[in-house]
Amino acid sequence: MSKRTIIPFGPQHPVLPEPIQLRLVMEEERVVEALPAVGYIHRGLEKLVEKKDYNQCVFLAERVCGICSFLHSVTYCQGLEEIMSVTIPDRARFLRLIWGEVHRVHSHLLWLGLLADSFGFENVFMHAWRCREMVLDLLERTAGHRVMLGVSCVGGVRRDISDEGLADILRTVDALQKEFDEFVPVVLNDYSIKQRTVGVGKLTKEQAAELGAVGPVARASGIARDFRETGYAAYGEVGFKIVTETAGDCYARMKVRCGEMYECLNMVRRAVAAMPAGAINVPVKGNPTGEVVARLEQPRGEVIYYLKGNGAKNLERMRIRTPTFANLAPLLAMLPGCELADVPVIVLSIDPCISCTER
Amino acid sequence: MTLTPQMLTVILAVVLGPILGALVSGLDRKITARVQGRWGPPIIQPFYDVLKLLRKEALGVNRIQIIYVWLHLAFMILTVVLLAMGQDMLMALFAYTFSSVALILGAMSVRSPYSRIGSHRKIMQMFAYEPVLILLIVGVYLITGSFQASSVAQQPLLVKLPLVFLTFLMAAAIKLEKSPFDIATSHHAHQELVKGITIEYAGPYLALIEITHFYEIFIVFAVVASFWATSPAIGLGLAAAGFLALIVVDNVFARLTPMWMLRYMWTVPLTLALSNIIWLYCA
Amino acid sequence: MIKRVFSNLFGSPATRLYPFTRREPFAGSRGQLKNDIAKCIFCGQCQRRCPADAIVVGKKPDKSWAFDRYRCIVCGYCVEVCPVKCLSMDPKHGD
Amino acid sequence: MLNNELPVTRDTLLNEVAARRHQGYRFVTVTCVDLGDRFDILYHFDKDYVLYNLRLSLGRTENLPSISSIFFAAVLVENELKDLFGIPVTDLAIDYGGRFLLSEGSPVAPQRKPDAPPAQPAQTKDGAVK
Repeated sequence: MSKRTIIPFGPQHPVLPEPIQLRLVMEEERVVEALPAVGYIHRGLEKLVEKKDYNQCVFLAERVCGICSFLHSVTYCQGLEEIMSVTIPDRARFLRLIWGEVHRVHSHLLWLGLLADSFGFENVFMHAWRCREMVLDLLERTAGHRVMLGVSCVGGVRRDISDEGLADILRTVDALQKEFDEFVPVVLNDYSIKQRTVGVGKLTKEQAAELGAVGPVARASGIARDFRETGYAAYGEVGFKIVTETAGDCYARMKVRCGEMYECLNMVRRAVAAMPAGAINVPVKGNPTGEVVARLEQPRGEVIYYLKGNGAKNLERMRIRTPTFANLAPLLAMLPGCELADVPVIVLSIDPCISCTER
Repeated sequence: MTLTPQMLTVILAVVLGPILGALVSGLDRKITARVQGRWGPPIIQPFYDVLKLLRKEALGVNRIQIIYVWLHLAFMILTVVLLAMGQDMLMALFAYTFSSVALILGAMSVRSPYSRIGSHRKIMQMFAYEPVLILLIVGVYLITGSFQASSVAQQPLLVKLPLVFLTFLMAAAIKLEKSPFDIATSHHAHQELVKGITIEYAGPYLALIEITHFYEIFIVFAVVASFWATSPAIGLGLAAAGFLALIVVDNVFARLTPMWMLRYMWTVPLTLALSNIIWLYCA
Repeated sequence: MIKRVFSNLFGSPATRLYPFTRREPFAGSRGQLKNDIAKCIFCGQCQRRCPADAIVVGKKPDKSWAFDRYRCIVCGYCVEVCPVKCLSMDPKHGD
Repeated sequence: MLNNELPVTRDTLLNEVAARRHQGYRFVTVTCVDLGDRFDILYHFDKDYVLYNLRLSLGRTENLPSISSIFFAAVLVENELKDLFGIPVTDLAIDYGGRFLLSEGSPVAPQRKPDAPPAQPAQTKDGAVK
């Protein structure tokens, strides 16, 4: 009965929005070993910084990922601001926080929909994406685009949100809160969802620490680590609560993300209330010299930009370590021993973003 | 040769069966879409799908696979014919089972892991629903004293077989690949097995599987309706109610695992159906 | 979930029958780039700043301004740097 | 120059990495910067939101010892270095053999700057394909 088969999970698979291949070594329907094969969408973005000037690269950074786009560009800008010793205006910091947190809600809703799709619960999928549509519309109204906000620049943000826009944000946040209040408890208490997620894809706290898990994956395993705690942008003023769980299974990861969505809404509310007036960006002169590691917390976890400038208008080196890259190793620890039916759920529970992983 | 009413029924069933099945399938997609807050495709979308598949290039992995897909269809039609003629239900069940077996063998004849795991799961599905079908036939026999399909028209079966009816609906959820039992293949892209058991079929051969599935839908709802065969109106109402119930269940459940399905089907529904039969037997 | 199923079934769908019914674009949305060519001074600033090399400006003698919509990433950087503000973002998407 | 930076050599690298592990650091990532004549390999570790960096200066043809025996999670990024910079990394826990991010027919070591003296093609090829 121990005949081993290798199932190529991907690169094209209905559950994967992006191409990655997992070679699953199976015994009957049980996974014995998994090995990822990436490289299907390696775009060489890191190389492109040598060709474009550092202001154009804000847009390049934004296009690293199609979901947490804004947060990529913010990380990049924060890094350059550090090298060039630029202090950005308060209003810009608050605007970055608001857009960033709204972005996080959209990313988590997208993820919740995809997870539901992975266990064939289409109705949850559709509803999560319907809520997400409210968020995307809000982003388009305030920033001009649904996903590629294009509002970051070195030295602040490009676009201001008017008072009307802020009121619009509050209205949308309230509407979302209403949806979540109805929808999230239903999802978290559903019998069939619990059947598919509780105890599936366990990652212990030790494993998570050892393998360098980040973001909700680490927090669901009981590691209270969230880079927003360091108070970059306006997080110091607005304050937030880390959402953690201890079970370390897919259900815990779902719970962490659902909790974070509520927390995002609260932060946006507080940020809108405390919004300072003033300029939204400061002019930045000269070219960057020096090196820096910029970090911030994306929906999927901590992202790292290493930037090195040598006084030219093009950066010498940009290196991006996306959260999914860090979560791949934990994923490989979760898979062995699970059933084939659980593979899509486990893979999605880390919220994989392959195109940012490969850049 | 004159056309007897019985032959007319058979011809009507064979010709109209898949058309009705396709319409039900289209309606299913439409209502499912509305339940999910979408517009959904037109109701005749299944016809477009099959016609498009039929026009595509005929490609098969091997000959055996193609023979089995024809057998799959042929035995499904035989089932319809047997039931329409009011023949032996056990015989019909046998033909019906063989149709499924043909699909499994066809899927097993190719070296695709998805296809194979899909077939394994299909076998588990058969294990899960076959006892229910047999109990249904036994129930009918206990009431009417006959294995002939024509005997169901004597009296409303639902009165005496309420629990078996419920169980049959659960079996129907498996047959129609509805959540939580949509484990072997499914209409949309399947997240575990891609297309599962039918993954290695394309073009006209896939169309044949679709057409067989239309027959299957027709059979399932004809059986549901036959629980009140004395009045066509009530029978149709029953089928419609069962249909809506299946859609609702499909939309409030996630897909569960094959082992869960076996555990479930062999406990709750089987107990229900068996107690119904025992009650009939003793009464 | 059952509640949601029935409220969906008896409510109207959240989706649109897209090519036939369209949502009006929001004001301020970045749909597509427009150039008021009469005001353009062909300075080439937009060409130099464009991150996607989507704009080609012909210099002095044969003054021309060409724009490849399929290269454009609608970031709006050119609109920002245009010295005479002849470039603008139309909220409507192109077809 | 980064904060908390410690220069290491190929010989002291593994000891230093092991020391970070003992101190409870988490492996973050490895960054490679091609300086033209040498590579700067930066190992980033994190504890309580503070980064600790090891900087290894590597000659263009030297081997890089893998730290995947100490931090398994490093194996992916070390394979990436091998692919993109053509650095021969030794003792990898999982060796993709230069096919991690790149595939057959891809450019060889695309992030590597052209070697200073008019190429030692054997070396480049060696490092990348291996």
